[in-house]
Amino acid sequence: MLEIKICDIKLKNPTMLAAGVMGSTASSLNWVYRSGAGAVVTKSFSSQPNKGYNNPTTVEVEGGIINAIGLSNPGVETFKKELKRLDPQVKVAASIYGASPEEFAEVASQVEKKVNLLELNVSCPHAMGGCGAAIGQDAELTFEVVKAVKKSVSIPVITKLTPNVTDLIEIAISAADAGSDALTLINSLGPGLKIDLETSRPVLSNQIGGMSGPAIKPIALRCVYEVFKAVEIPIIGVGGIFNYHDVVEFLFAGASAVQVGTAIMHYGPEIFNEIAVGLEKFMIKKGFSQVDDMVGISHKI
Amino acid sequence: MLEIKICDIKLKNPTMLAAGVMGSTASSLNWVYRSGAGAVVTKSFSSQPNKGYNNPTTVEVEGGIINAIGLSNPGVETFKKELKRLDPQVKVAASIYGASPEEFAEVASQVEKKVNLLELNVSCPHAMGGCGAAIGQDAELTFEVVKAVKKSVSIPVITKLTPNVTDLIEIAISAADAGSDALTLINSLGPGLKIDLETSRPVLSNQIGGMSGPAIKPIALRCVYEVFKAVEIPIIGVGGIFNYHDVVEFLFAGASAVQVGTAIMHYGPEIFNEIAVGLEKFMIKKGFSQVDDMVGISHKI
Amino acid sequence: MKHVPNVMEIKKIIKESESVKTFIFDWKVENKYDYPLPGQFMMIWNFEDEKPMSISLIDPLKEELGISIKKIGKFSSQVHSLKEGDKLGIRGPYGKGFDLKGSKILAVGGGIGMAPVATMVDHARDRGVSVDVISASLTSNELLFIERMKNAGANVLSCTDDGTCGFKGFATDRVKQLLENQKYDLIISCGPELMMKGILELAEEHHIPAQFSMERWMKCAMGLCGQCCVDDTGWRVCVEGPVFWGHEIKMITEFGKYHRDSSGTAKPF
Amino acid sequence: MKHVPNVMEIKKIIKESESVKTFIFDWKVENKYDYPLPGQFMMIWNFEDEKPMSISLIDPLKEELGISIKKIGKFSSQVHSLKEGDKLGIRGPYGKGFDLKGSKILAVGGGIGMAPVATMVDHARDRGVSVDVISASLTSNELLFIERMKNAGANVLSCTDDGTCGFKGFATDRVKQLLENQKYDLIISCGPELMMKGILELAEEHHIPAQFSMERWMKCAMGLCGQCCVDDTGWRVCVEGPVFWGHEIKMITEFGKYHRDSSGTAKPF
Repeated sequence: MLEIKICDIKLKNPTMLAAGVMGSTASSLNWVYRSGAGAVVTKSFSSQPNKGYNNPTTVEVEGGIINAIGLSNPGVETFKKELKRLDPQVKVAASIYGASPEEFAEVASQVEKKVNLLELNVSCPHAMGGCGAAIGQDAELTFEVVKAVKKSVSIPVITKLTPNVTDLIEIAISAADAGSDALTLINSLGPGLKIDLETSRPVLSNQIGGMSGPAIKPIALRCVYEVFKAVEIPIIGVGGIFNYHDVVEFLFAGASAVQVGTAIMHYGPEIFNEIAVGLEKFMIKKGFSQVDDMVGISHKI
Repeated sequence: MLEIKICDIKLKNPTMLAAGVMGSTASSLNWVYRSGAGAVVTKSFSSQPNKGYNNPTTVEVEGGIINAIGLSNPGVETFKKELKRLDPQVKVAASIYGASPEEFAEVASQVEKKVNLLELNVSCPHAMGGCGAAIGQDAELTFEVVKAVKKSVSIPVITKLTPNVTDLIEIAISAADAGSDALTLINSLGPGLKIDLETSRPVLSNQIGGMSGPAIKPIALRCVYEVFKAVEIPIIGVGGIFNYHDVVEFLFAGASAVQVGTAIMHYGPEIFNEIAVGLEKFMIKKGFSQVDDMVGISHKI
Repeated sequence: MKHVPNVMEIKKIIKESESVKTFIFDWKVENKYDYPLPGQFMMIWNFEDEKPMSISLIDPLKEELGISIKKIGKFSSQVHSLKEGDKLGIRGPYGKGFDLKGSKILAVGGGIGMAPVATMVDHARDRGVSVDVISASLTSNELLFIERMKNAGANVLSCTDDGTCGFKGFATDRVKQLLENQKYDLIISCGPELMMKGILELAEEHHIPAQFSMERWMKCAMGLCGQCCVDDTGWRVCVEGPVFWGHEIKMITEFGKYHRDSSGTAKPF
Repeated sequence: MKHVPNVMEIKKIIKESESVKTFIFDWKVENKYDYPLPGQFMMIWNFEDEKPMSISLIDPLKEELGISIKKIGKFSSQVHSLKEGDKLGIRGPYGKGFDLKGSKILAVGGGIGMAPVATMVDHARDRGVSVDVISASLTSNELLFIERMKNAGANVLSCTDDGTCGFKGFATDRVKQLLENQKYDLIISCGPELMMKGILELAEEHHIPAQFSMERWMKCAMGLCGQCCVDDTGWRVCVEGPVFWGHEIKMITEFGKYHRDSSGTAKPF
């Protein structure tokens, strides 16, 4: 009942682990998958190892957390070894980033054979050196990156966008036009800032960090709702999903699948199983026979 | 100890009522002022009466509310009568909006004599017909509006900006260059969406609405922090302020004064007095003798 | 979350008069202190608009809540067209309700203003308080809740403008007549503001404390938007009201004079 | 909010050895169930970086909490330069602590690994549990908490690699010797992973349940970032750990073999 297809990949349910959460090792990805996720997305990696920012990299705020981990990763060479250790049944998307279309394409082609999907992180709100949102806030750059990756690989490509732009629709259309097979909406919000009152210092070493958690849900939902009207490709909704109610809201708004991240802080990986059970109960109660029947129905009223 | 000057206007303390909250009538503005606000900002009005959107216009979300009231107001002619009924001691900013620089200038000059300050609402995230954020998301249009108003009035002009842009700094500089005497940061975030699961309908009649409340504080704070580095004019911070701790955070980040809105839903107008008392205690404890000494000190570390 | 419409099936619809229907909902509340109070109101969403409506029935035993709506315009006509099992969004309760004081009260409801008054009559009678209630309307087939209030043990005095049932004339005239012979600890009232203004004057004349339930255009209903603020106090009818004591009403200078429309423009009664 | 550094004055600094200082903070907790447990850790922010540190002292009577830090690098050197009255940010407690089972335990700490072990020794002795504790270090002037644990009534057995105090040799050798004559209900241990690996083998050989406190690079410490996840289970040391039972440790294939740096690259021990 919960099975879906996203970009022709079959998933046992529409929940996915969001990039950047517990996604650094095959071991943790395997665990999350066994805990009920329909698919997992790796932590973003690129061509070279990156140690990220100094701590503090995460701090709690009202309604969620802000973080600036700084895209820490061991580089594609090492990450390939992790990917080899994934259980064969795990459906996995590699989240990759880079400073140029060429770097994106190069990293993509290196891992293509080892994953089911690629997710392009053009939207990290606190990345250094032209990576991250510097790309995803520019429709043309986004187009170039997607285009380059699509040329270099044959597996489906998902583009993850930032909400921190004046015109999200323009960028979503641009990614779709470049051949992106799906969109993930949204990367973390803001960014935000938290100041310690005793010292008057920003708590994060990077000062500002992307916001995630329940409070960003209304905004993520609006992004999905509006982009759904503008593009034909499927949308994966992410932002503040903590339970199956939230999942239903995203499906109704137009998401074909969802990702869960910050909720793991509260409930652990078992959240995926809880959501799947809740969603199935909801569908039975409301008479939905497949997830697809729920997608975008808020637009049909 | 709490007295400040903003654009040469003396306020008894750095708290102001935010636009759009309890600001439709002289009676409610008088009450809020008597409850301890250093100044009050009217609900936004323009040249013509506007009944706004149908209900529901407001709905609660995790970490705050989303609203799309739709700039309802009785028009400047009627509002002038309200302004006449303000207690003489009330420090007041008129929040005005319009569809063109000319309309802004016209409304501004009509109320100039009756208020201490003007706040230009170029940033309502759910306004109809080219009003609101359509202006504030464009640096040139913002420049034109501020310029036109500055030409037509001699009282200080504050520009209230939207955070829902790719590059807030550019727009802030543009407003400053056009002669804005101060900036108010931020208008409501998003916008956001809330869907009812029983009917799959968006709850707000306008579907989407601007988010306010505690959850937007980190983002408002980051806006203040970054704009403080880019402009010389004072900043009035607003977004999720619920207590004096929040006020201190905004002051440290670079705000010279603050506005309070959604907290009134929880604490009523008396919140202003509570904040003022808390702030004074904090200053005594930490050895600050005036509010100005706290402004922007997070940048000096 | 409190300020989110709860979309529920209409459990039962009762035709109360030619123009008034009561819509009953299941209303389970875990904590009895969360129960609505007479005089509080709900925001009713019919998926086209959302309006404040007084609670007209509170039944903690059956766990039911009722809202009575008079057919007067687009919104109420749409709601009147609904059948049992159809859905409405409902959020609340909101505002400050009636405050039951004393052992003998006079309750006065005019037209659909009977909704909160009847709720308060039930509430007072449950607590053994003696209640005289004046149910006033234009004509007999618009009289509301007569049997229900009689069954509750209240002394029900009908009053119609055209004399088709009970006292002929205005509710104020009936109150005036009553106060000549009767003593009350408290008067509570809801109805047209001009009616309530008259009752306030009589209550003052006889030195009887009184409470009045006001109605103003609502948007957020959570004390933020300022739509329902009244002159000269600035009070929010949705938070400081809708029920005010007589001495508070005296400070509400617009009472009985004008109210504001959706744009905030004052309109005389 | 839990996951926000609480910037506090250092109340007291105790020099424990040549390279270790303990930093004491006032620690008021309203609810006794919110009190930290031995084996839990705190994130310490020195305004340049933030690192996980085991709790080395829990004093609910004086309402004090202690963190012991060994001077080994940039972060710890900066913290060692601080004076009483200076400030540090502190958030936590985090993770799963030791689980006190049985009436006679053997506690084994190596180097700065004595921090959580000493906390657990206090905890066990408070509850009347018999404790033999091995405090191991390279040399005598690096031995930690000897007097404190003696005062708590533990049977303290020193052990130095160079034999300058107590048993000469590794902690594992000392444990081996002990287990030949003594029965224990439980072994708890913290120290270098190779040491703990040896102790786990001995514990298995003698069929004694054992718990071990692991250390991994931490970033968020709230179970999100995945930095501290271990192979092959994927467990987060900050949530599922840092204390694991022996049977859990057996599933942690990287235990005693490698750990990951800030970029996530595996580094052998």
